[in-house]
Amino acid sequence: MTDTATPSDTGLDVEDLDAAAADAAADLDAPTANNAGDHGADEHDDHATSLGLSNMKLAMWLFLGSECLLFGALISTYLLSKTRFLTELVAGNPNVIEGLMGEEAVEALPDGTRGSIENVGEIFQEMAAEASVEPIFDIPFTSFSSFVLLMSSLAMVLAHKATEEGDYKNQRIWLAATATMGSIFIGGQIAEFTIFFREGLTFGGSLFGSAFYTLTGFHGVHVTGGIVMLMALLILSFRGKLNSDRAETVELVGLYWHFVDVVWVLIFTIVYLIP
Amino acid sequence: MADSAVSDAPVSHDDHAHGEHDHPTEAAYWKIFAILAVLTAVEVLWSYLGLSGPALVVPLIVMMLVKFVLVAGWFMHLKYDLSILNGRYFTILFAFGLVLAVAVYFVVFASFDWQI
Amino acid sequence: MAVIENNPMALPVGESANRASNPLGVFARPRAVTGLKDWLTTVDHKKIGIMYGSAAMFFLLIGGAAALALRIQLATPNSSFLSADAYNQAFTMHGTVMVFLVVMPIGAAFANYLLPLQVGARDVAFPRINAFSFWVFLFGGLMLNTSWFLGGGANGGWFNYAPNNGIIYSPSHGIDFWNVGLLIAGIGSLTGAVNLITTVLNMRAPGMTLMRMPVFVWMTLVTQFLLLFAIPVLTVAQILLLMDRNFGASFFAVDLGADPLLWQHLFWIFGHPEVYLMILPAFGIVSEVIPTFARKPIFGYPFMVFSGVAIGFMGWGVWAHHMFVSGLGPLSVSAFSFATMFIAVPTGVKVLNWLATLWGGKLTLNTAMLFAIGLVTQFTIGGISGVSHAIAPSDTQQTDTYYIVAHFHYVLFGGALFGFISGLYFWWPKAFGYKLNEGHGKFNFWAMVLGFNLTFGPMHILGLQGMPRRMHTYDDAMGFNLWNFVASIGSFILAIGTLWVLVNAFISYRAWKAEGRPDVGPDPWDGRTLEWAIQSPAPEHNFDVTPQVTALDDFWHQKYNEVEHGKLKRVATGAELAQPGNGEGVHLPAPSYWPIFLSASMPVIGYGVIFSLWLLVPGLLMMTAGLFGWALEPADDLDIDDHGHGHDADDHELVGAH
Amino acid sequence: MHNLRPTPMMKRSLAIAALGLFLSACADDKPLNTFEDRGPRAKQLNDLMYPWIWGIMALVFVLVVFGGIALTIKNRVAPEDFDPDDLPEQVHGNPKLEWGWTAVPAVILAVISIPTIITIWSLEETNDERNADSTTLCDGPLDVMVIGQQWWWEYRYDTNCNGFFEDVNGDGVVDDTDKEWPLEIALDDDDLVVANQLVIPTGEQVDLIITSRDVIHSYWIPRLNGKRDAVPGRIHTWNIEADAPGEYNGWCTEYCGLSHARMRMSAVALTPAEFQDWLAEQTAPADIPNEEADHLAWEGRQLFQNNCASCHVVTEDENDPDDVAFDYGQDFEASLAARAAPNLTHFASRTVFAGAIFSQYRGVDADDDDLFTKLGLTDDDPANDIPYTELGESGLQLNEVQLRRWISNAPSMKAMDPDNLLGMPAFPQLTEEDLEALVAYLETLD
Ligand code: HEA
Ligand code: HEA
Ligand code: HEC
Ligand code: CUA
Ligand SMILES: [Cu+2]
Repeated sequence: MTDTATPSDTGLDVEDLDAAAADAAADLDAPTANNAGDHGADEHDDHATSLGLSNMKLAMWLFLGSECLLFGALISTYLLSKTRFLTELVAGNPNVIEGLMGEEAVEALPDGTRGSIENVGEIFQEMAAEASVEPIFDIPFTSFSSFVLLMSSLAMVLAHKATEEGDYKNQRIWLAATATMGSIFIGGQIAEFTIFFREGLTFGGSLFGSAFYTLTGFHGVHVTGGIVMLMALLILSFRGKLNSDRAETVELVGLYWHFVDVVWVLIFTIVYLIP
Repeated sequence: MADSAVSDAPVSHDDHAHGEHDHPTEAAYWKIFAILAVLTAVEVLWSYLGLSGPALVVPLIVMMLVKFVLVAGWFMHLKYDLSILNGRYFTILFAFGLVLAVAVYFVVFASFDWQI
Repeated sequence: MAVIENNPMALPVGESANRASNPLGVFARPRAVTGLKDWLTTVDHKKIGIMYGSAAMFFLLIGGAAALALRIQLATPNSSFLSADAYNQAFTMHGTVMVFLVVMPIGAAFANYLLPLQVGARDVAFPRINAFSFWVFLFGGLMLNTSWFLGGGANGGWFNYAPNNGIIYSPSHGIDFWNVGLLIAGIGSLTGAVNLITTVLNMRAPGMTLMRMPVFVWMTLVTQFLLLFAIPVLTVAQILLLMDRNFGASFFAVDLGADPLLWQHLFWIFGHPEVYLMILPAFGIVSEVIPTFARKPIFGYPFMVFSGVAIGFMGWGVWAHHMFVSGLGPLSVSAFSFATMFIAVPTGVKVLNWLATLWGGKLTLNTAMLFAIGLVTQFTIGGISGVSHAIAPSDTQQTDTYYIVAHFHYVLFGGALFGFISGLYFWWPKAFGYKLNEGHGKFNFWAMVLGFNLTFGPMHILGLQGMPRRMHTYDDAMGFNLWNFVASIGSFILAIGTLWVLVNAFISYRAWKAEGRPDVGPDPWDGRTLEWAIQSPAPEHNFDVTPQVTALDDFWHQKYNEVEHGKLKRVATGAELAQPGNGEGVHLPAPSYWPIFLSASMPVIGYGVIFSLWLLVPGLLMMTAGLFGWALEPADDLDIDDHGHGHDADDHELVGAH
Repeated sequence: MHNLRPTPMMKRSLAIAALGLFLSACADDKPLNTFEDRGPRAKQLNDLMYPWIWGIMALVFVLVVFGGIALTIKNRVAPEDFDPDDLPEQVHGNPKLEWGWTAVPAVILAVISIPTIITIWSLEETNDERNADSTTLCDGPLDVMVIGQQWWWEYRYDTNCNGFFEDVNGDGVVDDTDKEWPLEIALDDDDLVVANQLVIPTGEQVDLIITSRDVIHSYWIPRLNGKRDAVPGRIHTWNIEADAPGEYNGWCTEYCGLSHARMRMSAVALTPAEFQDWLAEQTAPADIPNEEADHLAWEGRQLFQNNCASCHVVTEDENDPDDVAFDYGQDFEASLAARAAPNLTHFASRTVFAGAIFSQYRGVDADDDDLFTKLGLTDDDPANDIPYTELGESGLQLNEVQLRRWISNAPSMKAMDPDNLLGMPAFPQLTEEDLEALVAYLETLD
């Protein structure tokens, strides 16, 4: 490669990778990697673009920049909804309580009080005061799954490193480890959702429920997407198509994976640890 | 215009765009991970100390940010990619999104919660 | 798609004529057999640009028809042409269609067509994603408009405030269509933004430094950044609404303690950058047109660039000026009022630099130039009224009145659309190989200027006399009769003027064909930027040889040499310098079915969310199939591509047919 | 056919209406014109802009627009004179000049921002700060609670001096814990509640405490001040002040669904003395028509209680809590959208009804251009066969045709959606006689 590389070269090379950017589903990138053999080496291993950064990588960073605003908005919505929810709960807003505990809770009230806003408010205020003291979260459980997700980030960098070094055995081990840990995390989230739902935190019943499920659910969807990409990488690796030339593919999936992890770092503290 | 922030001539690098040379070693990765793990543990413990108000929140936020920086800086190689010297500083565009998000949503909060 | 096929503009596409002159096309790429298939599967940025433009024109007719219905209703007091509900749908859909399906895609059309040409690239960074962006936009837009037939359009206003957008207050499906359609279209904007930014930053020809990029490229770059960061905010707002309306969440349930201002903040954090991303491409266009026809360089190139960047930055700090009366505290209002006013500074720099470019120039007043000057003057009027809104206390009288309606039509129509039409006249020969008729162009311009000012000028008066917007009717006794009537008359003149763009395209095409399709030449306007250094219409592979750039307006400097200080002498014509268009061995990305296929799954999912979750099954299946098909298809390898065989022959046939 | 007993209050209302008509006539027939300020707040807004800021804007306009046109004309080259080799001087820019026109607008705007920000803060001043010595209500200046709903306005006056909110939980303070939907904090139902026509005293700032029961609306009386949104779940303060007695019109300016265009307001300013009289009359309970003396109205009252009282309140005895016919705390579902209907206790003392879009009284010769004719209710309308009630010397007549049509089929006069609990339903079952009786009853509610 030389410094006279022109966009016409890169235009092609990049198109190879084009698929990978589809909605950041870098898993798609993986199969295209098999084009590697289809062109002369001089064509694809040359990343001399205007900025000296590969198109794919630039695109991925841009996409992640945009994701910052997405998660930023979701986290803000969560914080706002939670604050609002707590204020109303403590104030004994009967609608909030009904949303949280179901209509039966209201029905179950002593006769004289039912239907009278004032009294319902009073009674529920006490219930609410109790309810808000006792957090629904199971911190040790979530800490464990957060830890697993953090660890998966380590596995991810190690997979990348192994790929760069052409150590395919370790590459596969670490990729598989990353995917497995991601799946454990998702499994934990599903379990958690089920428990919360049983305990009465419905999606629509309260601001808090809506915001909690939407924020963590969105994150979960991102993790799931990452797992799919990792599986695709694994398949490629077993087919022998994920050689050290394509380390960038692994790096891109890694960027995405770490980003999702970093978002969880924020969510864990903001949602779970800060009451 | 001085050369820096707004780029000049297209640069062409003979190191691969993701050169192998400037990334942390495997040991370093493990070290970072150890720190992350310890921080997570401290975070969780802290949340059990029964503190409230700033005493609870501020350390948690600080630890959260440290974790954020560690993952972004080392695992995502931002620490290396953000360096002006290697010509790959356009990953700063990500940082731009991040800063923008923080700033904008902070203002939203200010206008909500402090009723200003 | 029928739209595109029937559109007179879409027919005379570059390649055919070009290939006729280079019969073998030199680059034997897999080609679709029929014209239609070609358009559906193309990944060529130029064709995609043309499709964006055609789709926008189609939606302009829909949005315009809705606007005319509004004006008929308002022409007289207590009119009953439209019912209250029909009127509410009409203005909501008018605003939504115009903003999201007309102005934004026209910007994308110019960006797609021109960016690679102006930076000297072969195509955009990710051609298939480019096609995907377009189809997603188109399907989202079409889906939004099917609401007309499926129970009525959205009726919440284009910013659709909560809680009125909730299921309780707006039980019809209109708002679901608004929500889902725009979510889908937003995916296209986001992928488009990533793609185009990468293209500009990473695929410039050698020597094309950032500070040698044409102003249009700069403005589009800023635009795409605004999209990149603004779209996700709207996406979140819409997802919250989707969860509320379709899945029973309660983000905007006030009785549970929600704050309706959350929607306003999210919408306008998106919405204000949105208005700048509608105007900046137009600013870029006139910054190309004015120097070309004034025959002198743009005045103060660095200021033009940095003021554009400054607008992009500042655009993020002013969103709450749409909320001056929403009940923010006085501190917020003061801060946003202050910040908003200062956006006039970089914008003023642009306006004054354009005037300075006109100063001392030798102006060729053809249609493109007239529209460019039209932008400078008409936009300024809108900008000035903008500043009067920025003064928050006076905005408490102005907001939600026709004074605002006047403001944003002056900036949107008098700014963005005038700029776009200028660009259309300017780059038409590059895209299609012939110029648009000047006589009709002049009529086009004057009808529009007259109609435009007659329509929207009086709205300033109406607004200050107290006429609120979004009113399906008003009373005789309110004193609004006269100016409403004038505005309604004006809107019909304006509609004729606007339609004349299409009429002119048709007439000019007919005349060109009758004359035996004469070659307009690579450089009909004595242009300054790289796209004029190749044949017209632009060959499919853009450049035979990647250009080497040594200066701003490099092409111009090749044509003219400086003899003494400031004086230039022509040394060559554009035609002499232009690349012949016979590039050897150019390897181009192959067309693909997958972008359109994958995009087509989106509306299926969308309808599923609205009508029946069962539809999600085929939708998601389609999506998965699309993703895998896409991933497994090599981007540009002829031999593996199943429709890649024997296309040389088809190519010849295609050429023969023309 | 029955006779109205014009009360002093009614005469005054009519005088107001006449005055309103007169004022809007001399105001160039543009009742919402923002330039014609009729109070210090609105004047403040105009003074901020005129002459300096409007002047600067006009100047920029002239410079750029006419400058641009002049440059174009001066520098144009006719096609036949075009010479490709004759180029103008290639000026690339002039940094000094450009910095100049960056700085000058910046300075201008910085200067403009000073009065702007001062005005922003000044507009927030409460009436306690501005007319501290006023004793209009509860020994202080007047505050009025303004509640928007689809598509009419309710006004509350704190006549029992308890504040606007009730101490629901009985802990002695009204605070965030006294929550009740539809309002964030429960309303004090013992206050004076009126609908669709705001009445204020002249010469002092009245603070408006604005909120909404359903979607966002916006309160705007252009001649008295700018607007402020009525947002459900939030309480916003704003203020208005009128210099002279008269009727001032407004229009809801935040899109609020179907009949947004039919949601207007009417604010009547009275001299302080008249205002006190008005208050006294409004706080009195409604008269109950006498079965013998006013049989028609008495029948109307029966009909009203059977058909209308499920939504509308008429307070007949201020000590009887059951008078509050529709307690919107009772039924969340029903109250979800329509929630409440205008309080009709002193209906006939207002000059407007139904979101202030119809007048209750019509000038004898005003029928040529009022909404009445525009709605197609010509004098040939069979409904018109019922003669107008004579109203003594005022020269105004009860707008009986519209009132009757409203009661029998309100959605035909104002787009509403009663099926979805939006607005008032139609009553096809009411006969002509029923309608006559109902109107007669409503007229006694003065
Ligand atoms: C292309 C789109 C576009 C553009 C470019 C602008 C440009 C500006 N807009 Fe506009 N705006 C809209 C589209 C746009 N707007 C839309 C669609 C709405 C309504 C949305 C809705 O409610 O539906 C809106 C609404 C809107 C509001 C809210 C009004 C309300 O609802 O109450 C405000 C308030 O501040 C505002 C301000 C401005 C300002 C200060 C500018 C400035 O950028 C203008 C700057 C330009 C100039 C000032 C002219 C040139 C300058 C000079 C020659 C220098 C010298 C000038 C001076 C010293 C004054 N706009
Ligand atoms: C770029 C954006 C754009 C453009 C170009 C226009 C163009 C026009 N607009 Fe619009 N407008 C908006 C953006 C735009 N508008 C927005 C954002 C709103 C706010 C919406 C809201 O409040 O939510 C708005 C609101 C708005 C209103 C206020 C409605 C209200 O508040 O009650 C009015 C009223 O006159 C109006 C009129 C017009 C007219 C007459 C045109 C004319 O320029 C149109 C000219 C006509 C044509 C270009 C069409 C030619 C077509 C035909 C002749 C029909 C042929 C038909 C077929 C073949 C199907 N617009
Ligand atoms: C389901 C509730 C409901 C019932 C029952 C109902 N109304 Fe109404 N009414 C309303 C609402 C809501 C409005 C406000 C409509 C508007 O202006 O948008 C209203 C408005 C009015 C007004 C105008 C009030 C004003 O101050 O502007 C009158 C008069 C009126 N109704 C009379 C009646 C009579 C008489 C009946 C019985 C025959 C009746 N209403 C039954 C809901 C109801
Ligand atoms: Cu109420 Cu508009
Ligand atoms: Cu704005």
